[in-house]
Amino acid sequence: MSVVVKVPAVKVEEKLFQNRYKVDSGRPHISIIDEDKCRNHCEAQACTVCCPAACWTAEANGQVTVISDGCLECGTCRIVCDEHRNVAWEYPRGGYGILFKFG
Amino acid sequence: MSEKFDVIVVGAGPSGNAAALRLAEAGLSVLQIERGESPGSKNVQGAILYSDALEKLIPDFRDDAPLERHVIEQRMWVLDDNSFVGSHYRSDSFNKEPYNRYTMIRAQFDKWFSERVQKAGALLICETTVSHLLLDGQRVIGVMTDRQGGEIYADAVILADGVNSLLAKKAGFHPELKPKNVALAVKEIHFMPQEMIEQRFGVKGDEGVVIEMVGKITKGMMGTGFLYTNRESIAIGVGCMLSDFKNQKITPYELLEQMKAHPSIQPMLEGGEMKEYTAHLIPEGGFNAIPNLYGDGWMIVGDAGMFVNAVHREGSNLAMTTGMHAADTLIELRSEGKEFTSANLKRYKARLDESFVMKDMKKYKNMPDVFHTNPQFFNDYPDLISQAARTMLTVDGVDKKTKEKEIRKSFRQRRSLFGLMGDAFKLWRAFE
Amino acid sequence: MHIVVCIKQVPDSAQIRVHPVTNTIMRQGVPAIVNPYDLFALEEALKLKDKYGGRVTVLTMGPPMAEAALRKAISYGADDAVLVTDRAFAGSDTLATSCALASAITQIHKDMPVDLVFTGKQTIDGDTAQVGPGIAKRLNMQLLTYVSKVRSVDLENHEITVERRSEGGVQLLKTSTPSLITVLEGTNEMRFATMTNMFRASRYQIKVWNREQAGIEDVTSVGLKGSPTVVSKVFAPTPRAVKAEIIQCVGDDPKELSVTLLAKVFAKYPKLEKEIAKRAV
Amino acid sequence: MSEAPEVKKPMGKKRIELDDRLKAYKGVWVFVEHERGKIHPVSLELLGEGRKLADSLGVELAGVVMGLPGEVTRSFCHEAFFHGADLCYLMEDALLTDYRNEPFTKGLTDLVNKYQPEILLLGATTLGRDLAGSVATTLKTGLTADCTELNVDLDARSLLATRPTFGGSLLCTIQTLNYRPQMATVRPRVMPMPDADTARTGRIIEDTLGMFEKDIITKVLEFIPDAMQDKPQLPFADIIISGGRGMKKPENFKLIWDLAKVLGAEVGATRPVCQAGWVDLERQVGQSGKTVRPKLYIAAGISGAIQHRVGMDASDVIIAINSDPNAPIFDFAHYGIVGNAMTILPMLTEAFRAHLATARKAG
Repeated sequence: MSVVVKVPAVKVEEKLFQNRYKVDSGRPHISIIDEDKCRNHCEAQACTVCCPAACWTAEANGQVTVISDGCLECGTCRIVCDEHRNVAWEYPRGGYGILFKFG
Repeated sequence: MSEKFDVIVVGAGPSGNAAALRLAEAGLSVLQIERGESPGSKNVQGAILYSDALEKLIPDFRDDAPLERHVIEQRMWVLDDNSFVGSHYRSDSFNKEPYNRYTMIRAQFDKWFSERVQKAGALLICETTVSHLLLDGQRVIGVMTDRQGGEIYADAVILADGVNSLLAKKAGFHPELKPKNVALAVKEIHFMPQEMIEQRFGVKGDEGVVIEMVGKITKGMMGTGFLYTNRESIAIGVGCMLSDFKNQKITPYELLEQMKAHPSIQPMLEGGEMKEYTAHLIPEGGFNAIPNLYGDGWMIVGDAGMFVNAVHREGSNLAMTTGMHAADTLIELRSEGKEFTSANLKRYKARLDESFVMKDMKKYKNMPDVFHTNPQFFNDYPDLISQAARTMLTVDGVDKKTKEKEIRKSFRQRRSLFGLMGDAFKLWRAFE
Repeated sequence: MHIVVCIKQVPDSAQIRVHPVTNTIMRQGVPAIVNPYDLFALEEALKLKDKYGGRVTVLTMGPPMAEAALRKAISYGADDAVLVTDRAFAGSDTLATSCALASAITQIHKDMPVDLVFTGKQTIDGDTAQVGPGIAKRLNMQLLTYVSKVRSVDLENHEITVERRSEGGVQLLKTSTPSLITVLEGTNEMRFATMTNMFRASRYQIKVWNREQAGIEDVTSVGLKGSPTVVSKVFAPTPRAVKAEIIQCVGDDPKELSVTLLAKVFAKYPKLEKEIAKRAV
Repeated sequence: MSEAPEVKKPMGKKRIELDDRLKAYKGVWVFVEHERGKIHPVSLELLGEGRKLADSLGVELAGVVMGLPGEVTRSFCHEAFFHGADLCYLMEDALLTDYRNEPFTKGLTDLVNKYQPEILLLGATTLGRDLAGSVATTLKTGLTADCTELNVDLDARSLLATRPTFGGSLLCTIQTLNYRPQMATVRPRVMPMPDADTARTGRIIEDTLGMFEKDIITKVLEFIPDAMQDKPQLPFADIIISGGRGMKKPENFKLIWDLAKVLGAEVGATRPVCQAGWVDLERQVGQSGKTVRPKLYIAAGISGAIQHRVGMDASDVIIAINSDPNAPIFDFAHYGIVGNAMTILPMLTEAFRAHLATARKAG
């Protein structure tokens, strides 16, 4: 049997805290097109697993919610939703969003 | 009154900067639009800079470009759960100037590059997102930005807007990316005193080390890990195909965290301070995923055109080269008094076909498929290889010949002899 | 109406790192930004310009790279920008800085009379809140600090009415122009620049003045020589000797953790328990 | 930021080193700030600190009281004596009823020029910073703002004023070498409040402002006190419950408000949370926000970055709830719970509520 490496629970918020953002409050640049599709027609809800900033959450009632404040603007959620095309994805307004210090 | 330029370049990354630099040097009026606060503030790379592409554009780049370390040692590690088998290639020939490979920090590099572009005469506008292309029928006549009074016109628009390239998709020039054509990479930068890095990696001055990793760190997904030494920081990251993340339900930052906790990697990060966490998609679909690259009044360069050589981890050099060829095409047409029509812009594609860009893309065109359909390359082999090493290196009274036999047996148990030969053949074919 | 807005380019202090061994500031990756407090001042000035007409001139003292801050101000809608830069200014403290800026404003005034000077309430790198008052005194202007709202401007009678935050409330003040106003944060929200202004900012030729051009004749009134204060020591805060006592219980049940915590805290701090008990009424 | 050069710095044509005229400057002064009939607590804190400075320099500690004529203003002198002052300079004038920069700057500048203190301290309040900046520029002397620590270098009789810089990640000590008085403003709630000794008394030296209303350009039309506006009073709160980014969503701040309600506490927050608009900017604790010194500070989902720490680490008891056992907050909190603030806060609220119910029955 292989040895399992013990890893402390990852808190992505602590990682994101190191990043620099200019949040465009009240103007999320990502949204769900049809919430019903996520709830009733998508088993995988891959966005909630694959988003590297944990912007997407699978709620207990089957709904999916997105809060794009910590978004790294990678595009994963949009592309991973290839069966339903249910993500409305734009870049934030000029100058807003993630501001990489090192990139 | 709306402004009009000869060319609008969307994006101030390596491809956009290369294009804008060439165009401005040739005396065309160029507007470059960047959505970040400054060039680089939206861009992510490992980052290794290969000097040849940049040298063609800026021969004296070494004078003032913000380079971190020149690479004198390349390590390839194959990791299992708690050990690795590795090869190190270190050569003093890498210590002879002019150096050929550097580590760098993209946010700083892009800013420097852009300053050169502006000095050449291009006008740069930052903090402005291009929301869509202005079309006259099928012809691109300009762009619309997200600012009030945002229409700007141009004879040609170069789309250097990166892997997500929403503009081309909105205009219907190419379809949405597929999860199997992009890798998702996550990365952290850890700062630590310069002396610590030098001691830990056995380097001095500006010398640097690059470690590429495959194996159990990607949990059987198609992908690699990397660790690059900067002057006073270390970049560590891992990237795997998005389709694999999706199918295997693996969370990227957990994958990175587990990789960082690997007993072979953890000591290299000790004492560092994590200062940024980034994520980015890498277009790894290869030759077969390259979209249509030009049309009436428009061209695609860099990541937007899927120009990444996944096997050799090359991207920014392809980006700069495609940007350069796009610009040179326009310059040539302008000097001949020809319009930027689709028929004329065909020359861009021809230039790329002639260059190393398309030749390399073609050479590895089957690689993505081979890896996609044969997970053993990322799953079984790393395990077997390190098991073999462990067996051979453990002194336990068993003779070497018996050990070799055991190793061969274990390989055959996991992959049939036919499978092994088949794998070798597939790789050879893909590389060829 | 002519408003001069004094701004400063500062390192984004939230991103500053201190070298763990040498205690020096590590600047790599620390972006230079417009002091966020100054943006409230600029926006307030631009709003007045929208309402009453006139011009807004932005002014900064700093190294040549501070041009970027002025360019940004132009993109938001400022009309002119002046950068005062000279080696002689190196090491200026707040007194010397206010001297240089006051002198530059006097020069600007010669071209077009200045009615109002705006600044942010303080900078995020120095946090002194002294340069504004200093400029006002040197120019013999009325000083209105921590202004949360400009209620009205009477151009004919040279009068302005503002709300000023003071310790126990808000003062409604009326004064005559020219006056200097330091603007409180949260007063407004910076506008999203128009495309026209973005182009204007990219092409704008910033006026760069050296010491003489800024009208400063006495070299000893600026820089190190003009600064009565000196920094005698820079050091990192000392860590507290004792770390937190971590409350634990079997299974980490939140309820049990909470009860255990209160018991421990009250056992050690009976005064605190009394203080809290007072709230039981 | 310049490093300290060891040279004496010449100013203008006259002064090369601390000249005889400046040597005559003696004594430590504290400007006694009051508004609406009450002394600002920072002035009393400063008297406590000023007492120590005066004792080590072997000089007297004076309070400066300016206000409208009457018993109330005069009573502030006595309160200053109770808290350590040896004497008070009292300037009474109807023009000093409300704070206005012009008459207060003139009054304080005149007093300084006439009685020549070597150190002049003010609270780093809106009033103190407004007045100190004006007075220092008028006197062309050095002023160190927003200090958190004061000491003296006895050899040079020089005030060592220490303040946070670069967002609190570093501290720097600043000296005024060849100018007098040496001025500093000090953050409220940083120095301890001295105990009042009502047996103490002292001399009152009265002086006049010598201004007329017509000389003063700025007029106060109205004063709108905060009580009517329901502004949070964080710096003087005895209990503060604060939240940081670890609260994850603005909605989760309700858990903090719930606990605050039970304890009659104020709600605070970190800078990122305030900037994201989750709570009012007035509630920001830290370097660019408020300095607080409550008897109990509960930090939920706060990592404890230095920018936040400088604003609250003088609190009597700090309790931290954070899911990261390595968060810096646990390095300076008194008690910690490693866990999810969202599940622990409601239980903590419940525990406090139960405790209060018991106290109510008993009391």
